[in-house]
Amino acid sequence: MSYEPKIVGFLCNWCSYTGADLAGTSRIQYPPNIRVIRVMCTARIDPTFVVDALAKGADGVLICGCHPGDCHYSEGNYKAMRRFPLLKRLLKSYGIEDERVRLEWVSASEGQRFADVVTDMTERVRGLGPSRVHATLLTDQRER
Amino acid sequence: MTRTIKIDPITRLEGHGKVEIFLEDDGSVKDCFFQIPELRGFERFVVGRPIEELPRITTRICGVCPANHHMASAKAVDGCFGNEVAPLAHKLRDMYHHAHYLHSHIAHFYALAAPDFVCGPDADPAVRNILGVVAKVGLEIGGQVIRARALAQDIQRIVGGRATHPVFCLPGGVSKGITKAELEEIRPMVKELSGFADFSLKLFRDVVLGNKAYVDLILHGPYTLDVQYMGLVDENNAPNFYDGQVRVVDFQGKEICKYKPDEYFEYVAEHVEPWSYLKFPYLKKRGWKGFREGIDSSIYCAAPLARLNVADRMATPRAQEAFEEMFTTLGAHPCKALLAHHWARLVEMVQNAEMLERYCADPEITSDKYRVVPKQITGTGVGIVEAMRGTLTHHYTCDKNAICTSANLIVGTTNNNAPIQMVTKKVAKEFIKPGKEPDQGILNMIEMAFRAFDPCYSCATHSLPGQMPLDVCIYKGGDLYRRFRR
Amino acid sequence: MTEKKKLQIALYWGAACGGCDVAVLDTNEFILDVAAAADIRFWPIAVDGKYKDVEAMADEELDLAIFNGAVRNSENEHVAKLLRRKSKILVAFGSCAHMGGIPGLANLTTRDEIFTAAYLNNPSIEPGNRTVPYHETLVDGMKLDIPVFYKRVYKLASVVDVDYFVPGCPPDPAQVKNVLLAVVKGELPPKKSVVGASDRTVCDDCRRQKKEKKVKRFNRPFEIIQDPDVCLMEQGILCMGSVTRSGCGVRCPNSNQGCRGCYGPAPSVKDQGTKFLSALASIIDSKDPSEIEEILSRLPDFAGYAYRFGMPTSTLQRSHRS
Amino acid sequence: MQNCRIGVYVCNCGTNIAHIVDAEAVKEAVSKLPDVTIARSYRYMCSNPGQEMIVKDIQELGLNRVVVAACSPRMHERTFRNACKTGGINPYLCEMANIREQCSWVHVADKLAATEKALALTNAAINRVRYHEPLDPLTAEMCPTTLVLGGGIAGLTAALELAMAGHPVYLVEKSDHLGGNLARVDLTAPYLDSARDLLTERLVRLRQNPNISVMLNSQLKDLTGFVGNYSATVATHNGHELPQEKTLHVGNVIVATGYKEFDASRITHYGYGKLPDVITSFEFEEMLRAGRIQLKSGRPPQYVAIIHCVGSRSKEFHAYCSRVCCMTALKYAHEIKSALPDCYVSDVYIDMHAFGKGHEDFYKKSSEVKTLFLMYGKNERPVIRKAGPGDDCQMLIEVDEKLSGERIEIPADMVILMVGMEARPDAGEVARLVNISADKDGWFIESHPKLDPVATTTDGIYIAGTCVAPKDIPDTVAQARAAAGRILAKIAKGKIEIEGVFAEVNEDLCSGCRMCNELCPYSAIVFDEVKKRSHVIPAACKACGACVAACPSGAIKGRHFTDQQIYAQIEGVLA
Repeated sequence: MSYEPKIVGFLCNWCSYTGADLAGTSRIQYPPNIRVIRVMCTARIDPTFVVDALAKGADGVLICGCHPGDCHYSEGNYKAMRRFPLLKRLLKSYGIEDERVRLEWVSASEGQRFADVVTDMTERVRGLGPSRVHATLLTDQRER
Repeated sequence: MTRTIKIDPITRLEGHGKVEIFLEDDGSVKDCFFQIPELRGFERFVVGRPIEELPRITTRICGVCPANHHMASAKAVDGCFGNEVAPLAHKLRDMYHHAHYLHSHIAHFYALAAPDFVCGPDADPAVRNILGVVAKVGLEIGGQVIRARALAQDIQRIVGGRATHPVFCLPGGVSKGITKAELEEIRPMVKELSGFADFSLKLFRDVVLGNKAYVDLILHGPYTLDVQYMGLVDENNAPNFYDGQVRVVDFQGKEICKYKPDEYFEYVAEHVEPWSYLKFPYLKKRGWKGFREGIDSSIYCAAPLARLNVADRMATPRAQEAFEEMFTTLGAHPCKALLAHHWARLVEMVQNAEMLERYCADPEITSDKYRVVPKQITGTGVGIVEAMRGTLTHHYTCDKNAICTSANLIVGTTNNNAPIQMVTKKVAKEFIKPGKEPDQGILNMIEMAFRAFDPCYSCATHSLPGQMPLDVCIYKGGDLYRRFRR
Repeated sequence: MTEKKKLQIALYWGAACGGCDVAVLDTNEFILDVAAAADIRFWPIAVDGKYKDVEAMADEELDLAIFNGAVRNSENEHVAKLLRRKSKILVAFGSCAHMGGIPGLANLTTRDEIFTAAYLNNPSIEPGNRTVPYHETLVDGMKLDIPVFYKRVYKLASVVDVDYFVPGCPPDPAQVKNVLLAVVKGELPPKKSVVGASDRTVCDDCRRQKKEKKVKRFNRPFEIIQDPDVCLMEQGILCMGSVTRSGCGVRCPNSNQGCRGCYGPAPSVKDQGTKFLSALASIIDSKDPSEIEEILSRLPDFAGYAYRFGMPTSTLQRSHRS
Repeated sequence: MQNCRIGVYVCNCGTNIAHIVDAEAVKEAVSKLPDVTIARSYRYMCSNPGQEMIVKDIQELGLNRVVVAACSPRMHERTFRNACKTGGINPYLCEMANIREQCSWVHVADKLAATEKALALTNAAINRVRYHEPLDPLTAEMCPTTLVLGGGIAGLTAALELAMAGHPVYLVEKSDHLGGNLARVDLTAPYLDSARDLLTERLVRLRQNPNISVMLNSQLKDLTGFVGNYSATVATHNGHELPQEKTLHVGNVIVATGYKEFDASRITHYGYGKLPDVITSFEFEEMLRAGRIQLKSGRPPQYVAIIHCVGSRSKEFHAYCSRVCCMTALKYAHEIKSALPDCYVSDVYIDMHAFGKGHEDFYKKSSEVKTLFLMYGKNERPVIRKAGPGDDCQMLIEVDEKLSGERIEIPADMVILMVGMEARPDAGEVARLVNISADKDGWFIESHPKLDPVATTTDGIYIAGTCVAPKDIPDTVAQARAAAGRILAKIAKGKIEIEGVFAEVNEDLCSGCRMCNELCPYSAIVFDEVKKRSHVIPAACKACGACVAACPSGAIKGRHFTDQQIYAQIEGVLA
């Protein structure tokens, strides 16, 4: 059977999660591959969550927060903006493809944009094929 | 008939220094292998690391001689930054290095070599250890030994911030200096160590030279090899452990070559055997000729005796006296008797102590000019120091962002890999002959050969000096015929 | 000491440098007390070790087995499993056994790359050499074997069940002494705990002045002369003291070097590197993506720093390049 | 963790969920999971019977955790938390899985996948709820004293309101007198009553009230603490000696710092500053208050022209409308006519904004007093030039008159520029001090522009009057009283309740690295120099979690968003 990517989404409550709800109330359709976890602010997202998701079998991780300047907590999303590029560098040294992890700004009024982002991400990750991380960590145990 | 060897799975357990001896039908030795089972891959996994970090990574090649690696690495890194180094830094590094020598030599002589001589080579292995020595020479001296080693460690801790795995070397110098107060702390320690070096020499004189059997064992035992010698010397051909040129002489005392660190790969190459993870260095210009002795052999050995064999003199007065006494007594310079390594080690200790005394007297030593910030990244460097266990070479290259692009390491013990392989076989042939059944005694004899080189398989592999767990398997008719283990 | 039967102890190394054993020797005179209180049944560095004795032992005959070093090959694993079987308590001693240690950096590369660098492609290899070691070789009818070199490095706990962890590269001798005392007196904490370390981080013991943090520029250690009194992070020098368990004696920061985290993550930190990343990036003083990139570009090889001693313990454990 | 007895409730939401997601299948699947005591599905979980179902199960089955798979938690989390409360367990022991907005409504095409996803989300909620902890709100004392910044009409009104209710007020004014901009005005539109009277009445009552301490020549220097317990540092300047600093303990702060008028000289071509009789509305107010409308030459003007929207509603200056100028201009027409009946007044405007109560009538009346109204284009400008020797006036104003469509030239001896309002230059600094935000024009931002106009995102900080946006006196007074009212309500309550969700530092794990100190937008993290530990002030914390994620020693715990809970959720969605 064909491979269906598993994507974990971390959404901030005030903009992106609300935006995702708006996509719902407006019945905007997008692929069911994303599994959303709600946090109050992208600033709460410890990069460990992302690597943990990858290690547990996520094929992709999507982080969505308020547009810069619009954070409900005034500056939370800047913390995400600072952590993310360093996380990407780290993942690169682990040999994990760039497109598996993504940070996007989605406001409460951007239901359509949320749907577009999820659709695009799902297709890209589908293109990459399944993530090797989970599998490799399992086969390592079998090496011995 | 063809011989097939049954690999006993249990032999996987041992390994640090696995010796496999194969016999002909008549019981004579067909061949003998000394295998090193471990590789960690430093030469690869340092690639991609910031070059300035290598002195703090390569120390983990060996926790028994981390200072040697720290210094060789620091010098290779200096090279990558155009060798712009604060003069004081060289003094502080050398000071640290000498203290490290003292700690290592004391540990080796008393814990590993002394048992053979103080307790006697035939003593029961159960008492042939440091505790046995303490029992023989008295607890009071035992205490002194432990204390002296501790002092040497303390001096390193004060000078470099840490004893094991120092971190203080940086491009352009060191990350910390020493204060006047710290110097005053060090002074009495050095004085005591200096006295202890003389004491050890005296102990050797009394216990070993005073005993004809031991002198004969040293001079006429099976423990000689006709191979060449390598060591680092200063401009007067006196041993220098931290800096200088590498000199190679043959066992008749003729200089074969003398090279600067960055020329090393023109003079030394490493041979690979599929049955050991540890490489076999040899003199490149002579080419690999196998494990063969002789004046034209490309095999050389390193470590204390080799260093004194390539040297014309010592760098300090009291060491010079000891040097002269040693070679007069042994009757020749260079000396081929492997067991003389122990004596050489004690002579070196005297020079280490005298050098420390010099640095303590140096008015500049407590200044704060211990580092300059390098202005350029030149991209390649070779650092060579004398590790206690042999000439140590680190060769790095880096890119314009000072990220390591390649590393090549020839570590102390590796230099002696071929000689140890050869002496093992020699001893085996000596003790296993048609009609002469091998027995437990072979362990001691082989071990004494090893211990002369003070092989540290932490360097490049991972076991510790001397007292190596040994597994001698003797195969005959395709089966495990005898097995002696410790 | 007590009248009861002496403790039966064994010490052994896997893929290690020997520094851990030196740390034990660095307890100096104390080691004689241990020798008095316990039978050191097996310790290759200091007393005669007889493997056959270890094999001959009944299961759990040893009270304590101290294992240092990582698991790099089939032999390391074999020894680990043997000692696990023979001992009531197995201690992962030092950074390598605890987290994989510096040999664990090899997890960012591959077995082939390692063999190529070591045996085929380096300036001093025998000209034209094509030979690389193999775990089984036939020489003129004589069969020789060496252990299988694994694809990657494992921490001890990945291959056997470990009871206690003593962190550090190497563990601080004073801490080693405390741990051994605790064993002798039978005062060990619950199993699976980290012993010989503090529950707080290195910052707690660091004497440097600490202020609120904002970083505009990171510096590599060779680029500036460090101020001995100011927090290194405030000087733009990477220091993992804030994520790392204390107990080492702050030996690196006290030498004007940033902490590289050898004592492992603080008790409630799941992943030392990503946690450090989270803290570090948060204090970057910029709201402009391109400026942030610019600032981060001065942190080469973050992975090699953040997991200097713990790559095999990190959540992702090793490279996943195809 | 106590052993969990979890009740899981899968809502059909009529058909909203059930026609796409197989709610029965989800219910069946989760009922087999560990710790799940009961799993039910129901038509409308949010309905009374739905909620009663939960209450009943808690009481009869001894549930100690509740998971509701239904709509977005932003919709009904409160509802189900209350149900838990009614049932007798802590409301925070409830978790929702969003299987409507983020599942059934957006994956219509693939029922199977939608059902799988709904199961994953519910599974994650079950994993998470295991780690939920009962949380109770905290309470803190409410200090009844209020700090009012600004002695204009807004500040005065708010201060009086609070003081009359019997609570102490510190009224801090930057200048050496009270009254603000209103003190510079003569009559007020549309009823032409005297601004002076409005003010004196208030100032008298103010002086009589012992609860109000007025601090002139004073400025706020620092504000720390949190709602109910702020500590304000105010610096007072007396002449030349060094300012004296006072520390005031207050519970709330009203920011009423007002506005500044637009600087007319920024628009060069009106000749302001060059042509002697081109003046600003405020300069004209001075003449009115002095009771003498005259030109620089000393003689009364024959022709007066009033130009609207100076600095307002323009691309290059302020895009917004200053709201009071139109009516003020009409007021001038009235005052001029009553003072100089033979004077010709022309009023040059873009649009006549007469939206307020009584404004339209006022506009009508003004046209009756023979004011010449001329309309010019939004993006054009009247041109003023000196009149020639032949003309009987000093200046001539050319306008492309929109109503007639002709280019008209009108005479003027005096030109009044209706300068707009703009934020005070120190608005940014004030915002920083009291930890609120200002918009691109420098006006302070309210908690919600429509539903919560005088509150801000920082508890205990209120904004009123023209520091929020241009407005007239009635609106300003209304806001001032509203702010005072909000505060009185809180004071009446006596204590403040702080929600149970906030970050807390485990001092046994904090090593005082101070990585977190700079990260809190609400300055809720305080470093104890003696203990060498950081701690969080719950009342100031808004639970964003920035410090939780950043704390390198894992010493900071984000209540209700703990690492454990989130890891359990990750595991759940990937199971």
